[in-house]
Amino acid sequence: MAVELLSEPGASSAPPTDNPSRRGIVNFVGRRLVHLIGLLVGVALLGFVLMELSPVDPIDAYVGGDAVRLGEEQRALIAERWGLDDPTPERLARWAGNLITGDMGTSTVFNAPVTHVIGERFVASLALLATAWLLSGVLGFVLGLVAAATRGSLLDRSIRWFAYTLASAPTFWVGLLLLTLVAVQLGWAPTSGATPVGLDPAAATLGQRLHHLFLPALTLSVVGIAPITLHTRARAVEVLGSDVVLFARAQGDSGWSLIRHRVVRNAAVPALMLQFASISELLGGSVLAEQVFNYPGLGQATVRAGIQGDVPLLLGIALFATVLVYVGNQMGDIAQRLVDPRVPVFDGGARQ
Amino acid sequence: MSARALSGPGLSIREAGWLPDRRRQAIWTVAALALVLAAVVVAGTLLADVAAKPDLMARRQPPSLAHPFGTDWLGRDLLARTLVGLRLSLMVGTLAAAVSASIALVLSGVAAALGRWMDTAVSWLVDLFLAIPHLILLILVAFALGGGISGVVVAVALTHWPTLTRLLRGEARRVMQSDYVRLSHHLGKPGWWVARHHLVRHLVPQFTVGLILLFPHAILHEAALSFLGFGLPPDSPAIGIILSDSMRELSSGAWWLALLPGFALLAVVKSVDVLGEQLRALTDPRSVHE
Amino acid sequence: MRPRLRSVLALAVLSVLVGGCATTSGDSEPETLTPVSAPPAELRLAVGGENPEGFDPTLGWGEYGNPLFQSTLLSRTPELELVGDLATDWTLSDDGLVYSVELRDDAAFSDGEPVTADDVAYTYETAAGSGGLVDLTYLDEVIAVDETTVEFRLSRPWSTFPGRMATLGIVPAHAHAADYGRNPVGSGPWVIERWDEGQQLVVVRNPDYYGDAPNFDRVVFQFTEADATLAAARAGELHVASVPLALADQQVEGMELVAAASVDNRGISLPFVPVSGEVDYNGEPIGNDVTADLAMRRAINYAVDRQALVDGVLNGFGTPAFTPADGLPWGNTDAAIEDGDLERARRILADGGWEDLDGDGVVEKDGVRAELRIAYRASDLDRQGLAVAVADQLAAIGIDATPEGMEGSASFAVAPHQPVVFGWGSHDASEIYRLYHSSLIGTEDIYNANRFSDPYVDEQLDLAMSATDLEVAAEHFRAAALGPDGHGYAVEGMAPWVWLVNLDHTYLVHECLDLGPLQIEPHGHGYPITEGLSRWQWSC
Amino acid sequence: MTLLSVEDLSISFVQYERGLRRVRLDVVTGLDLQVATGELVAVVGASGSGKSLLAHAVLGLLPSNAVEGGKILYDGAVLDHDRRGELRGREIALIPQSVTFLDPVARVGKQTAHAARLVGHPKPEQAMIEAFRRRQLPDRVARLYPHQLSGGMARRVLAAIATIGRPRLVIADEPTPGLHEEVVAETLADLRRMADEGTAVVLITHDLEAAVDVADRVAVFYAGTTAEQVDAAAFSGDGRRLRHPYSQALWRALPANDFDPLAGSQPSPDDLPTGCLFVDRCPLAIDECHAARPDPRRVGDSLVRCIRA
Repeated sequence: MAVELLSEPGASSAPPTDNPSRRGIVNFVGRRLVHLIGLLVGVALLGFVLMELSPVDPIDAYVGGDAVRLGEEQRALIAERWGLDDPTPERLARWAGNLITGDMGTSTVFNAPVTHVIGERFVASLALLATAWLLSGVLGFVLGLVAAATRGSLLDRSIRWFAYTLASAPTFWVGLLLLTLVAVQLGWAPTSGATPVGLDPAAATLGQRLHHLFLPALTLSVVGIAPITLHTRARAVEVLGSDVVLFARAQGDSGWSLIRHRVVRNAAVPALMLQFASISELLGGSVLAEQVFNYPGLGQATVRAGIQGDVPLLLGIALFATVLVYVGNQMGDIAQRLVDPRVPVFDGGARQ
Repeated sequence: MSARALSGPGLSIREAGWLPDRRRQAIWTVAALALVLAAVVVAGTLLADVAAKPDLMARRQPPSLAHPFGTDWLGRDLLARTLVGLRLSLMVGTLAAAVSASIALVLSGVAAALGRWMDTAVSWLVDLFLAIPHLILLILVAFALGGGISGVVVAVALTHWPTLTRLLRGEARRVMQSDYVRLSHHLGKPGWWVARHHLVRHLVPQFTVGLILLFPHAILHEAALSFLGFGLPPDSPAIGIILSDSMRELSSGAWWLALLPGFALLAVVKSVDVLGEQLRALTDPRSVHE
Repeated sequence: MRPRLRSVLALAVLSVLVGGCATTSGDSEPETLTPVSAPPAELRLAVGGENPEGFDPTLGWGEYGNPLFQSTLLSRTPELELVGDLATDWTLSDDGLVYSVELRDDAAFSDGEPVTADDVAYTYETAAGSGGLVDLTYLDEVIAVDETTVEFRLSRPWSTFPGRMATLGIVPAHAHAADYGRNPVGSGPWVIERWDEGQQLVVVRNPDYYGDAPNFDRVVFQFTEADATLAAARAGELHVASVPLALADQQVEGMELVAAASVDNRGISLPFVPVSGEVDYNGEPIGNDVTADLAMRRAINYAVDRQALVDGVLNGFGTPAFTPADGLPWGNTDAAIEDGDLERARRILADGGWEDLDGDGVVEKDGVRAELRIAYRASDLDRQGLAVAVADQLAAIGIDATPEGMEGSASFAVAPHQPVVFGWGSHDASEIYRLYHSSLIGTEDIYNANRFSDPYVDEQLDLAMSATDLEVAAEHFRAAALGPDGHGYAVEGMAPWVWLVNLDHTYLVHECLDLGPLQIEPHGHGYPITEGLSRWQWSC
Repeated sequence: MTLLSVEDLSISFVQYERGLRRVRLDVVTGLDLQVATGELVAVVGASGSGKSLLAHAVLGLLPSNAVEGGKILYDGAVLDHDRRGELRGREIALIPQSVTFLDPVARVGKQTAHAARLVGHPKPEQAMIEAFRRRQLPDRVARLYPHQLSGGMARRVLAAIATIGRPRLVIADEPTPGLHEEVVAETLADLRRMADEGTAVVLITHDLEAAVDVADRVAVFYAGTTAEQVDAAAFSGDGRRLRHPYSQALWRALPANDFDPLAGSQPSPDDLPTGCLFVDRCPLAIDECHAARPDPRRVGDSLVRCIRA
């Protein structure tokens, strides 16, 4: 994804508003809320249209393999029970109406309210996403710095080659690799699920949860590492060649102290933006990681919903993901302002 | 002093000097990789029947001379199936990349040339498509089209045009606001003339770059869709399907079913990536001096 | 003030990394089961059977296998004989329309309420009316005559209705709310402890169950994919694990392989009528000129090598199938043939007028090229394997067949004009009626989708369904297979189907667990084995 | 006592031209400079005459593909690479050109304290506060970021950071461009004060006029060579006391004097003339000038590389 590297803006005269004016905050949040709602309406419409286009017969998707024994009255009863035969505009109106009141309808696959399914499944996914997000962020950033510090050396070239290879490796195949080697052959990690088999999930200890989280998170972090490593390296090399580092070296600074004091925070500015922007990519990747490791999160629910034609759940997940991605991007924007003092925090303008 | 100003510290030998043979090296890599990819496509076409031929006596055989990649659960030769799968991926990748790139070209051209309202509409559409995580949108679109090859191609195409559109639109707007374009407006040239003359010439290199960079993404997403079961029918030799079949064989120790096709896909995607990079370095006017 | 970002980030990372690696060494999984031990308090099964909608019999739960929480009017012995359970006795009126059933008076629901005729009436009416998966369309009304007597009035004679009485679990009329599926109340041998959707179900023994009490206090059902199940079995965490046929030859220490015979079969429907230009209610064209020819259908039946399919696709776990009811009382053993006979198949084709005129290896007749596209449900592994293998076998006698995977019921919808891989096999003999009776042609479901009709077969099936005695009914079902001068649904009859294989249901069972005699399992691999759960015992 | 003595310094860079042919760019050839403690020497010359390169050489900050010749003595001893590393920031300090040399994302107070920590100050925060106060910078400046500093403040902060370790040699690289009058005067006065307190100061500038007012001696650089080292006082009247024709041309080019600039430009480093580098533009050029590079010789009170001086 093309993220413009932050160039060195000219010195602005006014000192930043350390205690941002109330109007600034309201304006800042207000604009974003309006933009988010606009997006959600768009996503809802786009999603609904896509679902209507689908040739998959909802009744048979619901029934799955048991279609073998059903008479036609039964099929009519199922259709009526789930309201699958009503004309499209009526269903859109009903769905949108409920949506506003927060009711996303009932999932046909899990026979439970969509909000409940998403809520419960997201908790499991959150652990996976957060770990992978942190892992890829930290690992990517450190590798980027190391590559920049040793630019031109064999280490630098191998880190870059590693990052490029990861970027073109299919996530699910990396998952398969880990599953085959680490889980099945070496048996160091469990092959599936979020908690040990047969154990009451609530009773699973943190250790067991992390043990189950280890491989899926590692697989998912592969998605995020490459871009962050490469962008951080590029920015760090730029900083290392800048006047700032020249003057620092003139002051007698060198080696890791120089990197730690002058390069890290400067390189962190674009890295943070990228790290939050990678949430969207991670969410997508989690669908694959959860499928390979049978991890009962939102990703696996998306696949089951897609395969079994569970329209309300699919639309619910799409909307939920949109909110997540949007919040992620905005947090990236705010985090970047916090790290880079040259940018006023609440200038009200939506910095796209 | 005409030599490059050497005041900037931190210039290593490679970065300081401009290596003329880098161009030759790039041309060689492009030629070699194009040859490899062409070989895959040709092999994939020729081996279509071999890939489909089951041999119930020779099921799950490890890699051997007869079957370099071993055989799968129905005794079909895995190397043949992988090559046919790779050809399929390359075809789907090309088609999807081409479709999404042309959508991007049209939309960005329209956005730049036809005034502000159109521009905001296009940029809002881009934001809309980028708001949903890539793979979830892929599943939605694939579900809407009911799978199959056309479903996969359209799904991958429909989810890849936004990034390129944003890139091209930015470029188009920069061109439209540049002095010589504003000058030609003053000289009374109509909008479409400006678009044809200035815009196209600028967008084409970006377009080719974008098209090439879309390629690996398109292939990976086609494989992912097939892996999840939204893509092609399960007996068709798509890489995603071969790998999802391999998941079932893991505990039976048939490791080659998962690893070898995956490596092949990685190799193809990487070579497309490098091909794209080198082509970009050769064609993009700015970077040709790098 | 600017938050101290660096330290926060470092802290978060530290906690994750420490947490992550601290545990890889220590193994905090439940301890593995040593082979020689006292009977375990908890039985752990991985046999699938999770119904996403929960455990409500009126929505299809317990259709095959043990409904656990609910008990049924009748139940079947391992030899599939019907015996009383909640019901002590049942009689059928002479006109075959009214079943009257006597109930036992000592059965109670787990909430203490007694099981009465009203509950039974409520259950059957709800099941018939709900949009669930229970098919009771032939049931007119159910009347609770008194506390312990129920009368079922049918709209037409249906000799196999007792089969339904053995699968539909009885729910309490007073406690059947909307979320009943998630916390079922029943009079069965088990009570639900917890259900974590997509992960596991835990049940405990129902102390005041009227029947003989099971030998285990607690059973955990784990819902995992084939690989995870096998891995768990290898880790010694399971007592019974259903394994797909492809993985059934895995050796697992401490566990034995049990291959339960089943009537779970796979066959390919052959469109019976030539192309007529009309379309069915789905808009699918009707007829296929290749399979409309009797010689072609018979030749296909003789060309297919069923034992090779069992060995190749089912990993050896199965038996060749010639009718949809091999081994069942109402199945006809004379329908079997000597298959895999390419010479005979080629002779039948030649006699039928099929030859390879243009030398392209594919036979033609009257300008029709022997081309077939065998459809199968894409998500089913065995059907994919069978379609691919059969297509390859038919090539040997000059038929150009290619497998074609389709999503969900699309693969069934094309049955009027394309061969389709179907899976049947049920303890309910009415399935034969639905597969071969001409009255089912054109109905909006997939019974007799290949539009087979044979007056002789219709007559025999009508007699079977209206018979008041199960043995007489079986007599007629068998007769329908093979009749005089080429009539009947068997290969030597009109051969409307190419029945291929009966799948064995393979399980890995802990060597100390004795499952007792196993019944011939119906369609659906995995859960049916729980039918005898209450009889299982620990033999070490 | 001469603290720093640069003798016949040469710096060249290796580059790859067509194919694999390597080419040497002799950017600095025959550079001399002597600076004594308590003395302020101005280094004057056109841009690209090697001024900044000298500073980087002394600090050991040259890029990896630079090849160095000649000698640099410090305190009488040869200043090798390791020694430069040790002295950098402690005894030898650089005052950079502009605020862009300050880390944009860190507060200037912290950057100064960090500099103090590098030179081993026991209480870096305290050292920072004292350094700011010594340069009349209010305490609140410590909390500001570089982009919030005015031109004058930036200069004082840069000077504070550079001199936090009580360096014996300070090199100020083009401290004056882009500032208005009083700030320039204040900066130069600050350097003068440092010199008077015993620090050896090298002022690199292209502003001859400002240099002459504040420096004790002036070194004129031309195309990487020291044309002439002479007392600042020699730059007065009609410049007769200046020995090297280029110094005279520089002095005459000033608007206050005849204001007639010298024609032509400096020779390019990849094809330097064999003889005197100034030969193509020198009004007094004769045949020998083309023959060999003139060595520095003392004429009157100036050290000059010109056989015609």
